[in-house]
Amino acid sequence: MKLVMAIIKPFKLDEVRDALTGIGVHGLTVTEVKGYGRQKGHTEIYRGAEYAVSFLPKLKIEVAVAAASVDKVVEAIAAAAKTGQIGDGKIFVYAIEQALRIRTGETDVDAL
Amino acid sequence: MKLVMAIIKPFKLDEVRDALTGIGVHGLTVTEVKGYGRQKGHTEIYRGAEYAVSFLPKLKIEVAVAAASVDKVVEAIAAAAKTGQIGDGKIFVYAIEQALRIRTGETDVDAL
Amino acid sequence: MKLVMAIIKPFKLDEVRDALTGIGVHGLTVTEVKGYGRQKGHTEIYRGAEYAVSFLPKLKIEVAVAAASVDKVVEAIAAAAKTGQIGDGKIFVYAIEQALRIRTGETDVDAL
Amino acid sequence: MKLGSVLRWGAPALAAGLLISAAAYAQDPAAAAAPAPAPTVDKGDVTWMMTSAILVLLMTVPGLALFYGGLVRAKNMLSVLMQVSTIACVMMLVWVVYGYSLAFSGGNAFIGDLSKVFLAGVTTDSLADTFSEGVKIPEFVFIAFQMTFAAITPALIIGGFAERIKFSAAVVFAVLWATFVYFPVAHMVWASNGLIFGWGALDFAGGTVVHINSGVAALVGAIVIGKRVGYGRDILAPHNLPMTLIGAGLLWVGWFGFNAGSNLEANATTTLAVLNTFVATAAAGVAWMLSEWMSKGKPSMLGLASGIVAGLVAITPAAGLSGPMGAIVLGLVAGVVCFIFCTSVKNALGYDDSLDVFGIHGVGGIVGAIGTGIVVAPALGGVGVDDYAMGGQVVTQIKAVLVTIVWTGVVSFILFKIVDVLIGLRVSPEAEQEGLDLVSHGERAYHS
Amino acid sequence: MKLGSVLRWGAPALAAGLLISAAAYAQDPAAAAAPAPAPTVDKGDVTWMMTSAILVLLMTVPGLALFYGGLVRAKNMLSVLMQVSTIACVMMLVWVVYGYSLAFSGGNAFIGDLSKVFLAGVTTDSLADTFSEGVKIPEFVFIAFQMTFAAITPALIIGGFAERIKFSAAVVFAVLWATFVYFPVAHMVWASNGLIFGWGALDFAGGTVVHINSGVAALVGAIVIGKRVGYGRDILAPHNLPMTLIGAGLLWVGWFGFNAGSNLEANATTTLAVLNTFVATAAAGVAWMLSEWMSKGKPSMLGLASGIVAGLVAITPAAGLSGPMGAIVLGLVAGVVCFIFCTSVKNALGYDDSLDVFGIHGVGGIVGAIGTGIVVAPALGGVGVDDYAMGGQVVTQIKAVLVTIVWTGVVSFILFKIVDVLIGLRVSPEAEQEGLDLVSHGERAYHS
Amino acid sequence: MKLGSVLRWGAPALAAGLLISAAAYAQDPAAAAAPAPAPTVDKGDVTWMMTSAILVLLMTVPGLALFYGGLVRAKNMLSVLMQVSTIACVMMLVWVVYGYSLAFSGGNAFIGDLSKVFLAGVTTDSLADTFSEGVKIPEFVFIAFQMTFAAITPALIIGGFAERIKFSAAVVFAVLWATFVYFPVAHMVWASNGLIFGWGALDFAGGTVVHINSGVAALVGAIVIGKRVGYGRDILAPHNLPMTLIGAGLLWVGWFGFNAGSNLEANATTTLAVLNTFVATAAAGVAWMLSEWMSKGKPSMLGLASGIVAGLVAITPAAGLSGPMGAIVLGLVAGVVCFIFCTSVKNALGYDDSLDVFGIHGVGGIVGAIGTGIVVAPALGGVGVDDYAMGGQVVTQIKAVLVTIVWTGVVSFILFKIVDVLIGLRVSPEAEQEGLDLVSHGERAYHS
Ligand SMILES: Nc1ncnc2c1ncn2[C@@H]1O[C@H](COP(=O)(O)OP(=O)(O)O)[C@@H](O)[C@H]1O
Ligand SMILES: Nc1ncnc2c1ncn2[C@@H]1O[C@H](COP(=O)(O)OP(=O)(O)O)[C@@H](O)[C@H]1O
Ligand SMILES: Nc1ncnc2c1ncn2[C@@H]1O[C@H](COP(=O)(O)OP(=O)(O)O)[C@@H](O)[C@H]1O
Repeated sequence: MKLVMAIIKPFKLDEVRDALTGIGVHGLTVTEVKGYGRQKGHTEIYRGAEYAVSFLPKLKIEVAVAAASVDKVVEAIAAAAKTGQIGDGKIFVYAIEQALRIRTGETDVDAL
Repeated sequence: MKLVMAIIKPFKLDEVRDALTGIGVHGLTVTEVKGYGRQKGHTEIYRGAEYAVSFLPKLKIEVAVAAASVDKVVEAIAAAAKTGQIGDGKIFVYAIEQALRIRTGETDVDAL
Repeated sequence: MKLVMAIIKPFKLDEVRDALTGIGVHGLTVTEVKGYGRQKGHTEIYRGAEYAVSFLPKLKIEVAVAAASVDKVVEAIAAAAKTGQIGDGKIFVYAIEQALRIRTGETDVDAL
Repeated sequence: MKLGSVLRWGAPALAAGLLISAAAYAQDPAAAAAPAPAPTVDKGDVTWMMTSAILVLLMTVPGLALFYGGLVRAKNMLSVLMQVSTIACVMMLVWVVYGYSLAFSGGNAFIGDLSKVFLAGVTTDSLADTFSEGVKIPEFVFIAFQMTFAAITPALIIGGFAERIKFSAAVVFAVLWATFVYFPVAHMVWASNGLIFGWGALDFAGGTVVHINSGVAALVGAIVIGKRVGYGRDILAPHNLPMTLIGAGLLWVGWFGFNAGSNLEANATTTLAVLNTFVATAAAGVAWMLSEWMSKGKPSMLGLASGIVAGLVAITPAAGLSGPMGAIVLGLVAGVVCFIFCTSVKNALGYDDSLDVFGIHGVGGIVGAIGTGIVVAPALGGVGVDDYAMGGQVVTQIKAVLVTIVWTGVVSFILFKIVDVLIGLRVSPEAEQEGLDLVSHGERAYHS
Repeated sequence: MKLGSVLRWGAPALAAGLLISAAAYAQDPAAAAAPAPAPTVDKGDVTWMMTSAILVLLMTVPGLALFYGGLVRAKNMLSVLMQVSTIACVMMLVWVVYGYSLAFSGGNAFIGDLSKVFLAGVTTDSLADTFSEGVKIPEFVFIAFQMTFAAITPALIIGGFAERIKFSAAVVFAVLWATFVYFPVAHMVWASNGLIFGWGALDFAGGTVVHINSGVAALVGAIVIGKRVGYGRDILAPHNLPMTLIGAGLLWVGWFGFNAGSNLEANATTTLAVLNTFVATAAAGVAWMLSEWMSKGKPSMLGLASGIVAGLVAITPAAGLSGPMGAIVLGLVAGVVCFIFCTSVKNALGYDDSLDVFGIHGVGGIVGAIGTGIVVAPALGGVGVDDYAMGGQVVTQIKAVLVTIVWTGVVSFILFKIVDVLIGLRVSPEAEQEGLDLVSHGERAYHS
Repeated sequence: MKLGSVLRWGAPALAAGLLISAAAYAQDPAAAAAPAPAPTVDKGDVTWMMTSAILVLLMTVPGLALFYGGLVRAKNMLSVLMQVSTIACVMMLVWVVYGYSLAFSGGNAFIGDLSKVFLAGVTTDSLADTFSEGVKIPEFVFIAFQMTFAAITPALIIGGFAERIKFSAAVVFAVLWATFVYFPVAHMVWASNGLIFGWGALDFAGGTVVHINSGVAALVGAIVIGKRVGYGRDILAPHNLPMTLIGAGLLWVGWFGFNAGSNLEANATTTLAVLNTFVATAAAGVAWMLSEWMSKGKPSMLGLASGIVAGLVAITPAAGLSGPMGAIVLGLVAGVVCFIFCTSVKNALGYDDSLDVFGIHGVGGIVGAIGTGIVVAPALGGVGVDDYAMGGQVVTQIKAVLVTIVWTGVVSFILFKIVDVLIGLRVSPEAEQEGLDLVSHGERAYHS
């Protein structure tokens, strides 16, 4: 099994979720994160104090999938999350050794 | 070493933490996340606008443990987090190659 | 490629970011988390109710890097995040198998 | 009651400016005494009118700002607070520069004149009429009280196109709208030589001038400017409903100044307006809540708060004219009608009036304006007016409503188009995505 | 002072309703002048009473709603705002339908009659008595002022069982409780033919009627309904203490209407009530804070805010009766006693009064009611009453407290049981887990 | 106008305490009538003064507390709310114990005496003078009104060193500062035997006593205590600007009590003060916003809110003295000057006045105090004073400003040093890192 972790622009969440359910992925976990990268931030001014804010709001999506589905999943996310503008984000994939559904005790791909 | 990542229901946090300290795990990291899965969400209505909310609040727990302890840890979390109701969550395990305690510079299992 | 995940004290973020940019790392993702460990928490009192709060605010930093840079990155983070006080946090490293820049479709180290 | 009564109630916030007595009341009472009894200024009235003006400010900043602000997404919070507050400030300046003169000085049936620009000639000795013969108040407090109406009315409109309007466009539109819609309509309804006033239309505290006027303008704006990006697809839920409740509460508290202050003195009629402003509001809040409970399965806090505001709107024209039981009925009707409008009709029509300004102020205002013609009936516990006949009064009320709708509808449309050409009404889709707070104001509402 | 004085201060928000002069004060002064001097209505009084009614609304929505709302968890925020606001609205309607009549019209020593249901016969010509002979106010403003008391009192109770009550149960209970507890107790304490009034018990602004009454009902409710899921185990910390401070501030601001408005006119005694409402409150806030600092090591903002409310409660019955130094002492005692109660006694007893309604309103009310018998002493700077003897007065005060406790305790218990059978008092544990906002109202307080 | 007028306007919140008529106005009017007409107490005035005192409380808690609280980081929110509220409470007690006596009773040109400690001798029969001969108000309401000024002024100071002061140090400093700075300066400016009053300096509602006084003390404190950890390096952005807007709105609403209440009665001058408090404020808000828009590219809500407060500060000394157009000019100037100061001058000087107390209250106060000498000119629409010559009046105003700056500057410095030695002014860097809420008060503002 693999875990696909994607950093995306927040307003792309619904499209990514729809793309994933479209290919049969029915579970995922989302985290609000802040990203630092090539995309430049903005400046905020509060009276005399000016702050350059370089961390931008992003969402991290984590999806555990069977190894065989990884490419499909990565492609689906990449297609749905793409705007073509800087800051679209990244997808990382790593291996997971075990998976367990707490409710039922099912393990491995059955747990996803 | 392994990293055990569990997605659980928020109100189960204290029980899971107690279960882990009970088996000698004294460190963990918790993140507020939103989960999408089989558990159905709810509908919110604001005047004429109705929104189906399918992302539910969950907590992600990450515990780095020595490889030998993984099963014990997974079992402890699963037992403490279980309600038997849909949406109890998942546990994923993956390998970590290095660990370091920043304060002391200790590495690997000493760092946990 | 490796993913370096560090749990640090929140006010160390800017120093860590500067240290990383200093060694040529130009992307990272930050998550607000709560940590439980050896560092003791605090007590809050609301009228007659006293709560021992053992979860402390921390930041989780995730940086994907080429395998060759891992040691440099770990050292940079550790040096910048260190106060020498309990609760400075941990660094974990694990392998990632794929990386993709959504905007361009670049993969692996080119995607970082 | 004599004929004067019709005029009296038709000019709640009245033509006083026109009739200012420049005679120093303390210095030369004899001179004034000859033709009529010397005008008296009662400090109880003065205190009430100052309190009322202050209460209407409370309605606006922070009241209205919070009511609206809580309903938008966090990224647009400051833009809403800023638009409401800036428009209120700018309108105060416009008011003393030329607004007061245009609304309340001489002129013709449609608009006043420029004799009091920059408050020319107004001093601490100037007095303004009330509805009771011989009872006067200092003109400064009349100016201040009316100023607060001119400040809140254009600010109400911005709820119609919140989350997408350009800041400069909102402010420029507000000034133009005040000049070409608010001042004329206020003059027509409240000045003794005004067109609608002459018909004998009843509007105790500004149902037509303030609520129908702004509600229709908001609707026109929502349509001209177009829907928010993501409307009907993304979750555009209110980001902070407690703020909306604080706003609703402060609107209610402040509205007593609005409604009961419109009597211009502190007498028994004023206390009736106070009581009505309690019970009509409570009735509308409960009516909206129960309607929602029955039709959607759950009573929501936003529903209750929306009903409260709908009730305040509806009782405005009838505040000192209806009896308490009539006020309750008016509130119940307004609560149900506005609920149906905001939840069903609006969705059917498919425009994006972000904060339901038309659904609450426009629709509630129409219910109130027409209903005033009914609940004023002595047979229904109202205070009555001379030569009252329900049919005739209702027709007069409808005429007043229609004139207001047409005037504000047409002129607002033209003004929106002008501002669009001159400045552009709308921010770019990227800016809308990012949020107006950062893009237009360079700041964010919340940091941790 | 003559005997009338005892009655006078015993009926702060008085029996005026009973004694309404239907004589039109402007139309036929001669008729009234024969037996007594023509009653005068001073516009300063009218303004003060309108202002006071408005201030008590400010106390309730948004004041009390925020004070309470900030103390619950985020998932229950809207449910608290909703319960407070809905109960206030419903009570306003109940008040004009039959509450005012039951509390202030004729009847016997325990309850009024139904002669003024739907405000029958009340017009802009109706007047209500004040405590000064010949000084009257329009009955409409008396009704509105008293209405705000009837609106806030049942809303206070819901703090006792916040975060677990069913919404419908809370509203139904409030109406029943008002009918069977509030109206009778108000009548007993404030009507000139009322039982407790007849004893000569002193209650300037409602210490027994409002605070002890609601505090005890909340305690009974907390016990009957049972503890929150997770009580004593989970962290049930306040989700937004700044909201609680806003609430405390608005409660303080609004309480001047409550306390000083209870004098029904704007004279020197009213100003004494204002001053006392400043200093007693400040003293209690400081006392709670210092007690906490000494015993727990840190002074908390919630402690200060809690002390402020405890001081407001304690000075309520004594507001126009105590001198400023007596008020300070009363505040200091209330601050310390309520602190000890809420932090130690309550934990020892082990019930879950979520927002310490009993600990603050009940206990503070009892301290105030009994203390009023002491600080009224001229020797201690109080204004005194006829035939004053401290011992006797204190005994009378204690009697009034006990009757109130027993009445509200027993009847509230019965009413909770009835509502439990009819509707069910409590939501399911799953609903409690999920939060009342979503489950009962279909909405969430905060989105990002 | 006669010479008395100068004194009159120089003593807005006046020497009334000195001239209390102990004659019972109702009981023995003849006795008082012999030398002069019997003093009259108008209930309209009484109501206005009670309302004004209540409004100034609204300015403080929750107004000022929120305005300041929204500007700090979330971890220090409660500490700010707590400092403001605690200081206000403690000052109320200090005021009735000895402050009122020191400020308003007898004494010499620099300070009053102790004849009214614990309000000795003040009863419901005691009257205080107003600025109109023969018009009196109950002394209790004068005491209450002035108390609110004494409560808010030291609370203003804490903004200068927010996020790093020790709680106990803040409270102790406030009491010392009130005793050695506020009471003397209030006496010098407002008492009829006061030094600055004797010069004929104009200060309608406390520009020197309240704003320059506290603004300079805050600057001294910011410098003595030193910068916040992370200043100039970390992001110290406001954590909740909507709270700041609520605060600004409530400050504005409450400031009408502050400014117009300072006339001590409800006459035409009071209504002028009301109107000026609208338009000067609006002008300053717009001026700051436009300055920022032009120089930084975007108009911010914080800028508008800051300008609003700057305008309120600037119009304070001129509230009943300037005409509306003069008030607008004063507001515009204050908006621009304070903007430049807070954004450029302050950064150049490099001190850390956390919430710009000096930049807004100090600088705005100086602009207002000096400007009052100009806009009072009848030629500019002002009300004028006897023997007015602009040059001379401006010189007098500058003298008053300088004396205030020197007094508060020197004494505040000494007091900060004393408190530093006795208690320590500042928390440890670790405590500052962790946040004052947890470290000093054992609680957190927000939980989810
Ligand atoms: N090396 C990295 N490790 C972890 N996260 C990264 C890394 N580089 C970028 N990111 C994340 O991806 C987001 C987008 O990256 P950015 O460089 O701004 O644009 P792009 O996605 O177009 O390359 C960043 O905001 C950050 O959250
Ligand atoms: N494939 C997945 N990858 C990542 N997280 C998942 C996945 N499937 C489920 N989850 C997480 O687990 C939570 C519970 O899953 P759900 O399907 O609702 O119920 P159950 O745990 O009973 O199977 C989800 O809310 C989501 O956070
Ligand atoms: N085994 C673990 N797995 C995951 N996170 C951990 C683990 N142990 C500690 N942490 C994280 O590291 C943080 C610091 O750990 P702590 O034991 O308090 O101090 P130190 O870093 O000095 O050892 C914790 O707050 C927690 O977030």
